[in-house]
Amino acid sequence: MSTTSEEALRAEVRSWLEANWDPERELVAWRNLLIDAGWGAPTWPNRWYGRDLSPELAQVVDQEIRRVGAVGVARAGPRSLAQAVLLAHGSDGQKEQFLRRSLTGEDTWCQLFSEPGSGSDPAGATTRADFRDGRWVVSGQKLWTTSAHHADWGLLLARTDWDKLKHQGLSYFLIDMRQPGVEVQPLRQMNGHASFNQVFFTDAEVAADHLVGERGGGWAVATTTLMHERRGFDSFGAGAGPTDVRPGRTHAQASAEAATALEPYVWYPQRTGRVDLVLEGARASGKLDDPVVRQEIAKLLSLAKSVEWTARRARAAQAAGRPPGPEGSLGKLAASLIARAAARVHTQIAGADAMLTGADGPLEGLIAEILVSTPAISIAGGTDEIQRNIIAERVLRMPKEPSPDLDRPFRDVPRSVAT
Amino acid sequence: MSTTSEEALRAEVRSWLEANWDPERELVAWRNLLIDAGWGAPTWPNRWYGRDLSPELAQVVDQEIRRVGAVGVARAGPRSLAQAVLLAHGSDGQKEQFLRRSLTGEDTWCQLFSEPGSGSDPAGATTRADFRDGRWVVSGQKLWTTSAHHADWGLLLARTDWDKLKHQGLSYFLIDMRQPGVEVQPLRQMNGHASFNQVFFTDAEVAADHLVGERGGGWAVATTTLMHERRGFDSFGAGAGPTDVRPGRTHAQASAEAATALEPYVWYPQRTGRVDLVLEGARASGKLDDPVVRQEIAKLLSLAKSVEWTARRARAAQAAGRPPGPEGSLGKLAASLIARAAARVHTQIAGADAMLTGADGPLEGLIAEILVSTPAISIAGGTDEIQRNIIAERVLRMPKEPSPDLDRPFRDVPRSVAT
Amino acid sequence: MQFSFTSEQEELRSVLRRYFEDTSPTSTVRRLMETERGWDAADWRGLHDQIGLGGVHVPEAYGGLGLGFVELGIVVEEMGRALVCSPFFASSVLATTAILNAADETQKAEFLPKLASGETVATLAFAEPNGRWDVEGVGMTARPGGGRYRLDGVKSFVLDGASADLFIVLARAPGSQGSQGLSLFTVRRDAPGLTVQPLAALDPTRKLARLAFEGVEADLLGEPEGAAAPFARTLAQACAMLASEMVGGAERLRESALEYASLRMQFGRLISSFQSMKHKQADMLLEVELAKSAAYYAAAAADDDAADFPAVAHLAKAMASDTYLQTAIHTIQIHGGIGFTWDNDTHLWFKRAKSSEVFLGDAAWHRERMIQTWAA
Amino acid sequence: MQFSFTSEQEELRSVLRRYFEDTSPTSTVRRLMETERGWDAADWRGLHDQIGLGGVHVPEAYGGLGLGFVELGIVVEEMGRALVCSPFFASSVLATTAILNAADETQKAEFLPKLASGETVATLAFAEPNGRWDVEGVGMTARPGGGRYRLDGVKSFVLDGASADLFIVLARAPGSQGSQGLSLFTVRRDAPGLTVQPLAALDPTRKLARLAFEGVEADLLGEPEGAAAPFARTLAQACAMLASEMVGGAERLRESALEYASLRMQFGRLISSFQSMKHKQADMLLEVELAKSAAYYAAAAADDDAADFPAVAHLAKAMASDTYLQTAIHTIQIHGGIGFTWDNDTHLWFKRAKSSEVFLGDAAWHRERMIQTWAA
Repeated sequence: MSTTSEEALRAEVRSWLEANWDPERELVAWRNLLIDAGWGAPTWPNRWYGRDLSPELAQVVDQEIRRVGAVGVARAGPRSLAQAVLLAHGSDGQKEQFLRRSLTGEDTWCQLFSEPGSGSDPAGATTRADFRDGRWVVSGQKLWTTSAHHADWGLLLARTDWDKLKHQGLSYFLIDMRQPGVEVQPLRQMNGHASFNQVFFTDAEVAADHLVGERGGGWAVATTTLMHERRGFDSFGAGAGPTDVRPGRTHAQASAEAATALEPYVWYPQRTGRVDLVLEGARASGKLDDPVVRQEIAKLLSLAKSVEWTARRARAAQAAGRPPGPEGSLGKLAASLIARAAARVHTQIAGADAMLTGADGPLEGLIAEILVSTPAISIAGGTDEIQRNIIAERVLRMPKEPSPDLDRPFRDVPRSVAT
Repeated sequence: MSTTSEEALRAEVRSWLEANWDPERELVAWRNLLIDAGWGAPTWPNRWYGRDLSPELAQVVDQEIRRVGAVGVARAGPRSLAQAVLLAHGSDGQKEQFLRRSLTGEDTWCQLFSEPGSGSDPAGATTRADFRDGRWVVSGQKLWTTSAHHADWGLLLARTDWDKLKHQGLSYFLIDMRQPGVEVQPLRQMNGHASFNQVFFTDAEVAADHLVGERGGGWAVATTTLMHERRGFDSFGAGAGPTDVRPGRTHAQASAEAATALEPYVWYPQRTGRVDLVLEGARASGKLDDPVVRQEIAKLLSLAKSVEWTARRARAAQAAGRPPGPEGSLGKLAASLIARAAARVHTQIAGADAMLTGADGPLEGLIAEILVSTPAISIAGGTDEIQRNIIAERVLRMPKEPSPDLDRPFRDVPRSVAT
Repeated sequence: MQFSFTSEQEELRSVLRRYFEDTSPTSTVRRLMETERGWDAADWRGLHDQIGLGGVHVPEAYGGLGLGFVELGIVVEEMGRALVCSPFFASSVLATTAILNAADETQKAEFLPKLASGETVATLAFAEPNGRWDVEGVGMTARPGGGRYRLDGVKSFVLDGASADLFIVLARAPGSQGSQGLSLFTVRRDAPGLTVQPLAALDPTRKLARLAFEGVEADLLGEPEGAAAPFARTLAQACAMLASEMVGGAERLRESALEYASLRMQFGRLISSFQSMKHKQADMLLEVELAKSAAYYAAAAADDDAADFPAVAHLAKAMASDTYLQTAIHTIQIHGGIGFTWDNDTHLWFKRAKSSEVFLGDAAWHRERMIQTWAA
Repeated sequence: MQFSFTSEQEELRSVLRRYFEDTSPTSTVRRLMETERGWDAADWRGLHDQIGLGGVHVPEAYGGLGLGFVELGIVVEEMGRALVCSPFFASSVLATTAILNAADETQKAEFLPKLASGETVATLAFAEPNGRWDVEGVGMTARPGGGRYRLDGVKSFVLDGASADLFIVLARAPGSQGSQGLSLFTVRRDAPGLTVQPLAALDPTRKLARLAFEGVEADLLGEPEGAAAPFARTLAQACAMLASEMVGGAERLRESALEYASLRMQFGRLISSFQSMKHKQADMLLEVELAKSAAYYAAAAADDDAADFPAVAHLAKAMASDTYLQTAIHTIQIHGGIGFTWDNDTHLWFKRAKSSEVFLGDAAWHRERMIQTWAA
């Protein structure tokens, strides 16, 4: 199958779609057809709904699906993390139970890693899972959990052994979110949106066969999740809203699904600082004639352009097969600089109007949303400080800090008192 | 003696000066007269050339000496450190040998603490002093030694025991700088001046009775020196040049002495950034009409004014008897900010002329000297990083960094390889 | 020039600090900020009746305490620290100061006692929808007639404009320009032709309104067409006071960041033991102390009527603008994700920092004004 | 647009890096910077004869390599990295580029082969003692007569002006203003009426001179009074190249700071293990990489003659100005007291950073020029 030529593949997909795509099908039924044909996840193994295709050939499948305007399977957001983890570490039983339903969208997922006090350090988790009477019993608190309020299942990192080293006492579970003992509370942010939840576990239960990998081997599984998450980071935040709604029941159902999934992210564009709005805003307010403001705008645009060119330089080097240079690791930190500078410039441009929000504010409140959203960018997905540590240690090969949490049983590691 | 009333004291000094001050005396002879009368160092003990006067009453003596335009004893620069250390920790024999000659100016002194690799950490000294055949034998290298090239004696911190903890293996010595085995090399700075020396010791000798305090007790003695140095830091750097030369042989000799002592510091005003030159410079170059430059000047002046007001606030609180607030600890770090901002502003004002130095440069090269001198201010006397550590730990009571150099014999502390 | 607070001033500060810790915890701030008027009448009476804050810098002859801007600065600094929801800045600082600078004896006797007692809540309406803080931006006209005037135009960014009883309004003679033809007027809340529209403010603890005047009858305050100088003085004094309020908030943020860092552990260490955290806290301390010094100096200079006063008021406001916002950004960052949540209190001060940054003019505007004086 | 260097370009870079490591160690830089001319004739010939750097961006028809600004940028970046003491920037960048942009065929055939071979060392004389980098600042007049011109006025900040054989001079028709009436001329070093005065430069590795012209006979280069456009193009291209040179130096500084921190211990720890040091190094890396991206983009845009070219050249120069100096300051700071000594090499780059910061215009000037384009 992996030797399929591009043309043959394209022809096969095309004829299959001609025969099967009907925009009035039920979404789940349509996706099951796709999955059964192997077109839903063509890079996956034959045994698990796929065709073992290379990523390049899989793009051909995607192109054809897009070309006819068909709906694809569900592969975005936390559910994609579940899929990656199950493929890499799941038992056959787990794959059987979850993979298909994740692709059809019948199950939605959330990721339960971060906790209060270990936002930058998921390996410091203190949510506990104790094995009692043939099942795991979970107690503790998770934070920064997107979509937990509508998730069916969760990817849970919990501590199962307190006498081992920090990274060795963790296990990885699939937990039913629709059970007693799981309480989900939305977490409102300072910009008024609620993109995250906190999740409280009080003797919630996990079946013995929903442990992923080995007991005590949770960190390795979590690493797969985090790598996958990091790779998906950009595309995830970039999708700012549901795509165009096309006619047909399948599309309508897919759009509703996307709208629910993307709702937490509607303000994400604003946290970048929206450099795209600066020149026009300055022109409209007349501040473009102020030499002092012009300097600030020029600094901002220079920074944004340089960051963009740096990203293109990294991609071009990668495309040319060169070893990755330092330029690829800098985007996250640079994004913080841009957002802060942009917030400053928007304030200078808006002047007194920067005090106003909603319909009274500049651009119908958009500028106000920028001003109260930009502080997130230097925190979410790894604070600036963590990014600088990573750049220093991984790119510049500078020594790590002394780590009092790595050389003793986790039980003895100093931790914050719960607040 | 300490109950002397101010008027009686003033009358006594006045009549003594009338009887004895003669601007044509040899400098040393005149100073010996002053010392014998107890007017040279009136706060010192009766037994050691003083009169046990309070600092307030001692000011009366100084006022009278200044009033008649007489020359005082030698009490500036590293020699004042020697005097403080000898008074606090010296043996009677050491006081006998050195105190008077330090006041007359016959002996000059230098301080031998810093080393390559321990500029911010004098307790990390690796210059060694070994006791052999009834005397100490010294080998190693010292750095940042002002006036070493014309000093007769040095205040030396050296390691005498390598199996003790870092701060406990140090001893404090008085070392003859005019002996074989002591080599002084001037250290030229990037601004062309040579304010410091490096000093190489190769089996240089120190008599057994030139150990100050106990063997292994050197750090306590060094602390006296460092406290005294810190207190004198401001006045030290401020004296930018020799005072007016008055007629008479005594004055001529004192001026020559001062010129030699102050020569290393002639560029010190420039390292502050010379905010005082900014407005006039901008007016002269026409840049005062540039709104962008005006903003930068305004930022600089705001910073400089706020720093000045903060210092006055600290002094006023001290004068009012209040406990010292945080504002007193910030001056050194603030001075760095001012100097860097000032260098930027001078560059903006000078424009292309900032490329020129000497007679071709703005203000006859003064601006160029500022530009190549300001990098010193964030380093000398404790780097900005050290200052921030101090503020965090001493003012804000934040925890110290893990210190691998404090918990083991110094022999086992990781050190830089000599370069 | 006063560089150290007197014992009485320190005592005033500690009384206020305790009082606001009791009466303005963030639970109260959060409750009041959700209301339309944004403050509580009982709290407002308490300020006057319980701690006698009526008319701090109003002469005793008019029912005030007869103190100065240094004391008023202490009051607003403590209010800024506790984020007190109150029309104090609008009424007791802006409007009262305008009357003190501009009004004649009769008018002072008429207005000040009621302002000092808190019976009247007033505010100053001078900026307009163009967002300019200089008098050149004033377009509202005042047409004389029958001993009174009729005002036409729109005022905006009026602090507590939706809840004030009395407006002090800056307007100009028709056809006049720049600093010419300016007069101050008093207008009652219920004056016919006046429409008050609350504005949605980014900072919910500081309510703003827009006031539309259509032939509204108004009484002259002070000299006809003589408002330029007293208004400029009022604005400079208000800037000095706003700077004090802002450094109060900045200091509170700085302390909360330090407290948080001293309690939380990450990677098995207190986060306050990380060098980057220590250095950031040191920088924050430096910045806040410098801004405090500038605010204190400006308040003292206002009392001394020092020659450099307007310039140092501009300096203090510019420093406070930069420092308060920077401190708020750092404080959120130090708190990490928690600092970005609604339940954490940091955003309350962040939003105050953000609105204060531009209220009465942003830093660049003040620096330009300042340099006009220093460079003259 | 080219975002990745080709294998040939990478090979060029590594050849140059090795060559300059061999031929321009800092001992050589220190020796040459103390000489009056500041460069060595044998080294200059070596550049041409040993590594064939003659006329990188000069067409092969005129004896050059026929490459572009991307390759020229690599050359000057490596020269900036090694602080090569050479008239390359004056002759092979400034003067050669001016001729390429302005000259007619005959003149190109006359000058370019000798420039490409290194036989002639030329430079561009356009700024004047007023220190302006725009053509509006040009006051030198050119009076026509007898098929030639006579130049009067003073040029300053002329790179390698004291050691060049040939000057490309920008002057204007008497009475003309702004970008009108400008022409370029060639003047030989030995022309009567020309006085060359070396200037004391803060950066001793980059020699400057002042040239006084009193009725100096000159030959027109290119179109009479048509120099505005080719000169503007030359200046933008030169800025892109200077940005490349500067990021070469900045990268070298950054690496030296990292190397030093990785070798020195203080308080029993490698100083590279302190978090403040790690964060500073991370910031330096970010800043230098961004400035490199801008410089590389500008060079590629120069080759493509892209529509946004002049703007991105300004952008690249402004970024390089800020970054090079900031990196130099950090590097001194990281070295501590040692970094402030003459014997440590950091100050050599610091001074180059300082002079490059304002050479061809400072960052604010370039940003203003840039925004004029972006905002248009």
